[in-house]
Amino acid sequence: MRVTVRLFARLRDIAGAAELTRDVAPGSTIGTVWRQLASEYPGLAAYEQAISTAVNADYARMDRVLGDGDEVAFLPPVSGG
Amino acid sequence: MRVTVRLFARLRDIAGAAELTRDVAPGSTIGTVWRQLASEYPGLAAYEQAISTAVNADYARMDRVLGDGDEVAFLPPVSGG
Amino acid sequence: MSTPLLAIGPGPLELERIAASLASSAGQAAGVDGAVVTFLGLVRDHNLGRRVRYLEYEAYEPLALKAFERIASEIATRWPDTRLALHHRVGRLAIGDASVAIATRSPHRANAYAACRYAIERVKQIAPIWKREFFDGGDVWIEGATADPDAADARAEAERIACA
Amino acid sequence: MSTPLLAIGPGPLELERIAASLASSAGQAAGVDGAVVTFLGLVRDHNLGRRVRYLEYEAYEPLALKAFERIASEIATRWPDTRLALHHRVGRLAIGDASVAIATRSPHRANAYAACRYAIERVKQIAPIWKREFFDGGDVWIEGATADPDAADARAEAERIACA
Repeated sequence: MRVTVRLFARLRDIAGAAELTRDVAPGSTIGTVWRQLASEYPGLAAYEQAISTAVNADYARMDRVLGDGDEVAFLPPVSGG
Repeated sequence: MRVTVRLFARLRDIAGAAELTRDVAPGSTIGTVWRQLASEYPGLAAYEQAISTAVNADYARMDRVLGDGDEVAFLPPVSGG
Repeated sequence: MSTPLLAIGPGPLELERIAASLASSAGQAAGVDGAVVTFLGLVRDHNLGRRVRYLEYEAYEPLALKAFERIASEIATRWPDTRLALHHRVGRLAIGDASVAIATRSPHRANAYAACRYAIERVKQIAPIWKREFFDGGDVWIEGATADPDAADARAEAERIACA
Repeated sequence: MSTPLLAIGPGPLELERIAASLASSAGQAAGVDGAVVTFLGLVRDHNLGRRVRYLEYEAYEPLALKAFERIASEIATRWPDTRLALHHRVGRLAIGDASVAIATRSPHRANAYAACRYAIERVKQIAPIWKREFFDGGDVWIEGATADPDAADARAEAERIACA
């Protein structure tokens, strides 16, 4: 199955893309996708303890199981205001 | 000597006047004027512990000695805002 | 025409202009301040179970202005990077009208919030302003605090409420 | 056209309209509220000793709006009589521009102040918004809090700062 990945701020700079698509096995979680990305873009790995994650524009935990067509977002520490 | 007395809010209602002039003896204090007024207008007496006082538009204490032409103001508890 | 930082009078309060007057006031270049906090006090339609029809505010205006200057000076001492604008209206006010408008501006939001809250508490403590409430069935002068600008306990209470 | 209570987008922030939208929003008749508190966050020209030239804000907009809704809901729970309007700007902002505008309206000033302060603290904790600082000599993404809207300790800290 296929998911869309959204990356923001510094994560986007590291990967060089704001949006990616990735094929993942059924039963994959947000964490599965993250580890795959971190191996592709080693600069991401340092963010593992600091990121927040979302699926389809709702916050979700790393162990959330994904469905086909989901949009997964990785969010570095925020700085709005 | 002569002083002007300014009364506000409920004190004005009790005395029926916003401004009065009174002749007082040299050496008179704000307290002297207050006691004179309170004897003229008994309704004022209940305010003795609650009023603030000013001379020439500056807060002053009851024992402040007055000069000729001073403006003395008696202020009931405030309720601005 | 520029709007004064401190004022009392019968005209409707223009919060936007009051806040803008702070932006252009001396002492701070553009870019120094990171926070503007404002407060508007509005006339409510109920008080102590009475249905309020309208209010009349009266002030000893020259002393009220001096009280505002004192509050500005207290803020400049307590929060040296923070500036105050404060306007109070007098006369007849309808339900929903603004009776007091306050703006503070500071490099830091904590100080802007604290100073803005402090200012309204001090107005209620020491400004020689009185509110007469006209309600269904009568009217009454509202009497709050005995004004004593030198009372350290009142000032400390205002700082406590401001969470300073 | 009416202004929404919660919004994020590239347009300049209009605090007066945002506050007015609260006055006309459902649920409160005129005369119920006695206090309006507003906050504007402005772009500062210095940060951590760097001279800032301008900022760029980026957001995950649909999730940011949901975060604002969550903050409004938290306020409705904690201060049931108090309502919130909250707008955040994105894109390139110049020194002195407003990046965030907040207004709260309540029968009581204590609640309006607390909710307004709470709102900005929560925006900084949980809204998926990022600020890139362009300073003399380079640029850097500012990274603050790890957003976790369910974290009870962060929420408690925001309440503490709001002096609630």
